[in-house]
Amino acid sequence: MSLRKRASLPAVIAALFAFAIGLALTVSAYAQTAAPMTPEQQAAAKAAEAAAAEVAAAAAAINSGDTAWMLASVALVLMMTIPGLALFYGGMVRKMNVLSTVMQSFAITCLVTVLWVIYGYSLAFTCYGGTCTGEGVAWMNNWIGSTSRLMMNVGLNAVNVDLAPTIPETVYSCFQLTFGIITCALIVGSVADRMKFSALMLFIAGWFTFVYVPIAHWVWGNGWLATYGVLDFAGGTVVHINSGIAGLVGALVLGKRRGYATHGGETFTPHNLVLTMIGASLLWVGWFGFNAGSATAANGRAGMAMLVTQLATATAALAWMSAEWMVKGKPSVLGIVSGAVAGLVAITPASGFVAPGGALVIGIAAGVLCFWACTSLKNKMGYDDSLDTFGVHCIGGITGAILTGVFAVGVFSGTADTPGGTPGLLEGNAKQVLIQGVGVLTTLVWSGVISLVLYKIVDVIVGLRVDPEMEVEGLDLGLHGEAVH
Amino acid sequence: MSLRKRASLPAVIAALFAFAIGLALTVSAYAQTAAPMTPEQQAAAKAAEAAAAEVAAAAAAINSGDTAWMLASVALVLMMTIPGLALFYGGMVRKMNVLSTVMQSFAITCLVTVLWVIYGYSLAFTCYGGTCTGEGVAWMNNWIGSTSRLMMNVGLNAVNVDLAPTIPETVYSCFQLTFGIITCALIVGSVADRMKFSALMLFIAGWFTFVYVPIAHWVWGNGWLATYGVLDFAGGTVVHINSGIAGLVGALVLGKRRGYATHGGETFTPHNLVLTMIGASLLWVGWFGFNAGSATAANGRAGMAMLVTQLATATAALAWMSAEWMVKGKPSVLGIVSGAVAGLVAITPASGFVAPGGALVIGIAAGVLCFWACTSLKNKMGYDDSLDTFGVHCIGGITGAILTGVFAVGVFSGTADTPGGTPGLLEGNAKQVLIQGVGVLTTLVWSGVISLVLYKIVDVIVGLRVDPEMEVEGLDLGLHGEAVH
Amino acid sequence: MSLRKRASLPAVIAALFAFAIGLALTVSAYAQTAAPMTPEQQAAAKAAEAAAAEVAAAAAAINSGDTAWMLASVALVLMMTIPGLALFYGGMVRKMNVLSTVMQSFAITCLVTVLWVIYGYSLAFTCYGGTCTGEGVAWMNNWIGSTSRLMMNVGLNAVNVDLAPTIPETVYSCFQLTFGIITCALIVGSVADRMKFSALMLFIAGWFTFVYVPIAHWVWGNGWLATYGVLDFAGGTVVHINSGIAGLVGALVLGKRRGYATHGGETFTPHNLVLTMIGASLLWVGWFGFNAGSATAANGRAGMAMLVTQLATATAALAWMSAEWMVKGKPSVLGIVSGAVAGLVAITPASGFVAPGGALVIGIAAGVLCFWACTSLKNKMGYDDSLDTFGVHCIGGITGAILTGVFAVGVFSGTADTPGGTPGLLEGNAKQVLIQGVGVLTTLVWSGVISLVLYKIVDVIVGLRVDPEMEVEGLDLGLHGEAVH
Amino acid sequence: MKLVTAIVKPFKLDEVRDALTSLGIEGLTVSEVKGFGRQKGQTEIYRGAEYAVTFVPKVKIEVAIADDRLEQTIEAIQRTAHTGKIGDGKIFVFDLAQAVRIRTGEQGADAL
Amino acid sequence: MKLVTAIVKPFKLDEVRDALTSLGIEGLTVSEVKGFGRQKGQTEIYRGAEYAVTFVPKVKIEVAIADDRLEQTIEAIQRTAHTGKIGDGKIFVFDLAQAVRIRTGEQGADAL
Amino acid sequence: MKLVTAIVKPFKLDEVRDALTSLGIEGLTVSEVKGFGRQKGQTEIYRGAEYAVTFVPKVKIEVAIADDRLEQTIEAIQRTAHTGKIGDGKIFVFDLAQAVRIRTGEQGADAL
Ligand SMILES: Nc1ncnc2c1ncn2[C@@H]1O[C@H](COP(=O)(O)OP(=O)(O)O)[C@@H](O)[C@H]1O
Ligand SMILES: Nc1ncnc2c1ncn2[C@@H]1O[C@H](COP(=O)(O)OP(=O)(O)O)[C@@H](O)[C@H]1O
Ligand SMILES: Nc1ncnc2c1ncn2[C@@H]1O[C@H](COP(=O)(O)OP(=O)(O)O)[C@@H](O)[C@H]1O
Repeated sequence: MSLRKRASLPAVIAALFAFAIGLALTVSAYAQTAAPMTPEQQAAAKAAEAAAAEVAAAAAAINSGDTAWMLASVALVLMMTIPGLALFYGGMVRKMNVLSTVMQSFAITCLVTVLWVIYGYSLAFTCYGGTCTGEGVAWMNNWIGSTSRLMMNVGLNAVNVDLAPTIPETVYSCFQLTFGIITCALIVGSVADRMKFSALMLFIAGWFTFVYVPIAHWVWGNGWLATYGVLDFAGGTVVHINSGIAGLVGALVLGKRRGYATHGGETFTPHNLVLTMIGASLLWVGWFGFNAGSATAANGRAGMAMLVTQLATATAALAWMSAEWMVKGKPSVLGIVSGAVAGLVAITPASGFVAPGGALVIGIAAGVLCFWACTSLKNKMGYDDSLDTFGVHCIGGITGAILTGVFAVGVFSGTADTPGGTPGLLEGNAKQVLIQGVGVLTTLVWSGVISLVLYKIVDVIVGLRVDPEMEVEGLDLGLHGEAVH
Repeated sequence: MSLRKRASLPAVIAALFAFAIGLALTVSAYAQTAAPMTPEQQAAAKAAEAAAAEVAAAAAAINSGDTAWMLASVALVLMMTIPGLALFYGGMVRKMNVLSTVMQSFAITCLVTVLWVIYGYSLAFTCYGGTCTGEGVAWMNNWIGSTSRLMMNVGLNAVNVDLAPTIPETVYSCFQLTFGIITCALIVGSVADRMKFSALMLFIAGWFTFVYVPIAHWVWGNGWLATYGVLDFAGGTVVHINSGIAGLVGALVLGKRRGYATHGGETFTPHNLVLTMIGASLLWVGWFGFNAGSATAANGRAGMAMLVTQLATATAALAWMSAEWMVKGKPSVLGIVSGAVAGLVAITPASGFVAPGGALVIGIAAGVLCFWACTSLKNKMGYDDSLDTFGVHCIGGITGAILTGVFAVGVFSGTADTPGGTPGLLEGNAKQVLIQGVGVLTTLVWSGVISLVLYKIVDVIVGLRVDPEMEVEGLDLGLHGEAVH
Repeated sequence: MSLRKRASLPAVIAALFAFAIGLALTVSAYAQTAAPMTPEQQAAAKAAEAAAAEVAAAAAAINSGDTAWMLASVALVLMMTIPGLALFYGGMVRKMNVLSTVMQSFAITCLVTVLWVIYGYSLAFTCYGGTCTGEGVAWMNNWIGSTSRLMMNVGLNAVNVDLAPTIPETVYSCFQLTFGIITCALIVGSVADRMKFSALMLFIAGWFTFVYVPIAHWVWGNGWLATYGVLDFAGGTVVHINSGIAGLVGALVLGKRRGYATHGGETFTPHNLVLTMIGASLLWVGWFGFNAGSATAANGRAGMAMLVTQLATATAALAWMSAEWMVKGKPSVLGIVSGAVAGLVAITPASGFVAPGGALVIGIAAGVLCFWACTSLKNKMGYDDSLDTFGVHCIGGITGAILTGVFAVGVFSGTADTPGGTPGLLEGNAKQVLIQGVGVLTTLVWSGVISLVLYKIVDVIVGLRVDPEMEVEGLDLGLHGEAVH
Repeated sequence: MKLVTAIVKPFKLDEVRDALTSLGIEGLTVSEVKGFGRQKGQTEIYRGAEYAVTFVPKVKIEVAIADDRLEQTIEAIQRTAHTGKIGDGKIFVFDLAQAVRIRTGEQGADAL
Repeated sequence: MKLVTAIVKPFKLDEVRDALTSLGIEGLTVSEVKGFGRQKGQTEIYRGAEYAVTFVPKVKIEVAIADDRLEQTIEAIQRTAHTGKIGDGKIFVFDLAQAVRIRTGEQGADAL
Repeated sequence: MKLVTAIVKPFKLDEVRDALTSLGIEGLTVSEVKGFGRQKGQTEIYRGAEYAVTFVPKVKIEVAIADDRLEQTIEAIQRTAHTGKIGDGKIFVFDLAQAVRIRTGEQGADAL
């Protein structure tokens, strides 16, 4: 039994590796063999050939400036999770749980990376059937991408012609990978202090596959939500609402932390907010890669995304701080940094679409609403969202997604074909707010329901929660055999 | 009374937001209406039109490589303040004040961002009357810029044709914003451990408006110091002398920290120099964005700025360490990192103008002089510059500003029109040293005097200093209701 | 005596500075005088002239996108050492030694910078005689570069036409400098907790000069190992094997730490693995600059290098974690971050040469082999490699260097002239594995032997090891007069 | 007067304090200590090196009381600090020769 | 011999030590403790959750002395640790059965 | 019963504990303290400001024993904590009025 427990997860990982190596062999072998084809296959092959020609042309179009910015953006966004988010969360828990908390961010980074390269990118960011735009798009592409990029089987100069035509596809894949990583890592804020490490790993593997990959495809991979018109520049729905609701469901399924809110003692005070401040700062800095990087180019739109990000973040931080100062009597470090993160979250979907005026309103709304969610709503409802993933990311994400529909400046998203772009309510397009609402609801429902199922399955397999004794004596020693001295 | 205290500052912030939103509405409305014009207005309009045409042309000239580097530079320079400077300072105070210290950097980042977008950039980095060079420049532009960029009311592809013609104006604005942030945040090193948070916020709002914005315009916005010929590549005067003298005045006005230098106990030992080391390292890394970014392009001048920055920093660090080793018997972590920061400060004004040989001398001079200022001068004079903002930034800034006049290599600043650029003393242009001196003196006097006035005003409004009891029991709990456990 | 001790090292540094200034004067004077020449000199001059013309042409070829990425890469790689490596190591020692450990990384950064600018870059990255390719290459260039770049005496638009033709030479020099820094800084992991600071500084000065500079030239400066065909994209041999073996020799010469392995107490537990996690994360993030930056361009090869780096790192981290989980019963934070670093190390030589499939195998191999080296091999052999520089960097580096010869994809290194590039064993070029082995062995022997000699010399001059009492009471107070409170 | 010293598991601190408070005891002093005893600590493993953590975290509660409260104090501590598992800790009682309240100079039981 | 234990406000430590030193006392031992008493701690607020910090930081000073120094020692501590505000702390006195200086093996008052 | 308190150099802790264990003593309690005495601390220097560290780190070991073990306990501590250098520390012995094992309620020497 103890052996079984010991060996089970590592064995799964070993199997995963074996599978991936097999896949790599297959994929590269496949690239070299030519089996006889059925007529449909031939048609597909022709399409593929045409696509290949297009790729070759596009390869010539790799722009070194755009590539430089996107390479830097990958570094920035990875830094958001490790060490950024790890520290943001790690500083808020009790000292006996800090290592287990940072371990979660780090291990999720590793796990999602491997899954991403094997199948995540291909299913999310390519088009089913190979055609992304125009008549030829397959109906299935509404739901899921293709298998053409399994194991990231591409050449040096391949590009994703539809989504990022001026940078190498490897870079685009890495960039999108870092989004997948942080989305999964955000969830741990809700279940911190009590979830088993092995259970978390299993849950994340499932959640990544059945929630993140499809929703990313729907919104960003020319899937049905994209076609429907949902605007989400850098991930209000895909990243924040998505992880926030998954976190809330986790908090509800797991139940409260032992001793939470039953005592007035100092039991649940954050042990080191300096770590949290470092984390919030690195999130802020890295978020430039997140939002301005989502232009996938070093151009004016990236610049505007950066500017509104900076403004909304600062505004939300001051708004939360002011609200707290008025309501509680003191402005706090945890307050101002939480406000900054709330602002970052809310401006995320809006960043390529709104001007500074809109950013200012989004910032104020995010700061005040998330403050209310974390300090009032949570207590009224009585759930124990340990580090407020729901209160900051889901509420902030909804705020931003809806307000994007209000403040979108049409010309910012204009293209050569449609110079007017997609305007928002203030420019007379009231419908956009509803469209945004559909995006929000879809994400809430899909992520909420599938997450619930996954938690239950994992609970049956390995059990979700640590022993009561371990919870009291600390997860660092209990789960990982380590301690901060 | 207590309510008044509670509500006052947040209320001010709320008012600020309301004003900004109003401004945003006005600005965008204004852009769409056309009131009848007076003849002068018509002339101005014509000039504006011509400028607009120029802008359009320039927009086409946005260079993706330059933009990529400047986007990355914004991230690097923001990282200098949060978490860089926050940690550099936070590690040097006592444990009971660490959160209040990092809070100051974070809150200043937010406050300056909002003020910058509303009016800071426009007043500092555009030209009064709309014309920056040649005959048509308005006399008023010696003193202050225009209101044409209030609320950063620009399109995606606008550029600042005079100051950064190859990158989006949004990016240039963000870049310059990060300079404004760190300049304001540097000041807190002198007043740490005893200044009220509310007083600091008010002071910074005033100082940013009446000291930073004008001086930035004078030196970098084609103002009178620029015309006069002062060389300041990345901010020796605008950033370091400016904040350093404001800090010293603050230290003098506030008086010594309770217990400072009266006891031999370990009362004032830095609580965690690991944090200070992290901060100094991030300052160093981020400073590449600061200095090489000040080329506003990814070119040879940026490269040379990076090289001399690296060399001067390392040299100054070794110089301070060696001086300390000889004088005090041991090389210390605080010593070597202070030396590195001194070197970064001193090479800042020189970075686009000098060659490695000059950088080496600047590094040695900065290391030794700042060591002397922090360890001897301060004790002799008896002021309590808590974390040595004056000793490192003002003294280092003066060293660098003057030596720029000595070591400037003419061709480095050469343009197509004037290939010889501005040489320094070693190349026979002794006058440049005097010109540099004028820049230094102007900054010392303007910043010193206005700062004094502002401290006095703030003292009357909310009081500058915390209660004696709070000073003894720690600002973290007293001001912010938090503690590091 | 005490005075001698105090003054000796700072005096050496002062002398170094004096020498450098003299050199700077000479070099710039030399650039302006024209002494009569011997015939050989005239020939050389002609070659130089031709080279100069080529340089001028190349200068026009500076690509802003490539330059933007390389500027960013310099910042990323510097961040790997300070604060990255400083924290990675600092978190693993006992609290009483943390400042002395971070001091080592910081001081090495400064020392190597100065030596690099004075002579390191010139000797390593230029070609003896001025010609790098074709017939005219001097035989001596197999062994050492030229003195043409002493004190980095170049203009703004100079480029290194052979090694990095599209970016300013100043940027290339800074980039390579950051490699020299981290290589030297890695060594301290083996000798931590017991080596004198002064001894370390002297050793590093010698090691940089007699080990790092020549090996860098051999492999990357068109030296004999490059000609021989050794593939090392970003430093498997030059950086990791090189420092790893130097560390092991140091651990053996110094002997075990006082009390190591004789007691079962908690004496040697790492004091704060949160710092180590931050360090590992920054190493990971910065490593993108290291590996993708080694393409010296923002192109498809950089993109592929980034992708395989990310994949191998994640894989190795999971592999180490799984191995530990199976063998020891718990997955640990120190385990997973060590695995990540092992993966980064192993993919380093391979990063521009292999595809994702190869990266996956390299990751698994690195994770498992380094786990074995650090947990079994070390204990069996009985050396005290304090923080496992040998176990992670030397073993990981050998793994990567050899497997590069197995998995190299020819077309990735193809050029216009040789589109097939250099394939590896799997593509039928078994010989490459042997060539890689020669690179490995050469590095092991040269670095091992010279390091031994240098340790012995330094031991005679200042003594390698601190007093037993200081070792027990902590190096922070003893060597640096500081403590973390 | 007596000084009662209790060495208990850290997470029991709040409960013990509440119990003592409800007896009318108005002050106590707490410190973090490491205990060595029958209860074995966990093992920390770092890169294969295993360190048996022989010391486990405990808190020491010191409370000065008048003699007549001794029994109920001991009882209250034992009741609340008790889990029944090894490592629950000890209560030690000392005679207190003198007590002074610094603020007022009061002495003896008045000072408590 | 007596052992005098004083629980005082942290920022008073240097003053108390200086006063004791000037009495000719050559050694003492200090530890960081948390006090619970009439003095109420401040409130920490984290995202709306308020935690009344019932424990306030104090330092405990332990000094072993010969019997005849008891009075002046108590007096010195009380004088220097005194602020007049609630929370100034306590002095407790214990009988010391034996004292040994480890370095020399000296016993009794000589060991102090 | 007696309570023996030893203030020793931190790096001697493991040795002392082993010696006591081999006497058959099954428990003890340790805390980190700062000592002031004849041993002078080192000097910390920060940007030219020198702080003489008057307090040096020590550990305090508390062990409750039956009366008849007093001698051997003192001897064991003195033997193992001894280096002969200033600052080796002190042993203090107190009478223990009562001892209780919380888990079982055992009292007196049985509780140790
Ligand atoms: N003889 C002793 N002297 C001082 N402290 C002791 C002694 N024995 C035990 N302790 C303290 O009591 C704690 C609990 O003791 P332990 O033997 O683990 O369990 P239990 O109290 O259940 O017998 C120890 O961790 C230690 O701090
Ligand atoms: N009965 C007691 N036993 C042990 N320590 C006590 C006791 N009463 C008070 N203390 C300690 O003395 C400190 C000061 O006591 P407190 O009641 O706050 O103020 P005052 O000393 O002014 O009456 C407390 O924080 C606590 O550490
Ligand atoms: N009178 C005392 N009361 C309490 N503790 C003392 C006393 N004297 C010394 N100590 C403790 O013993 C330690 C060692 O004493 P010290 O005078 O430095 O050396 P030695 O024990 O060799 O005489 C001190 O650091 C202090 O913790």
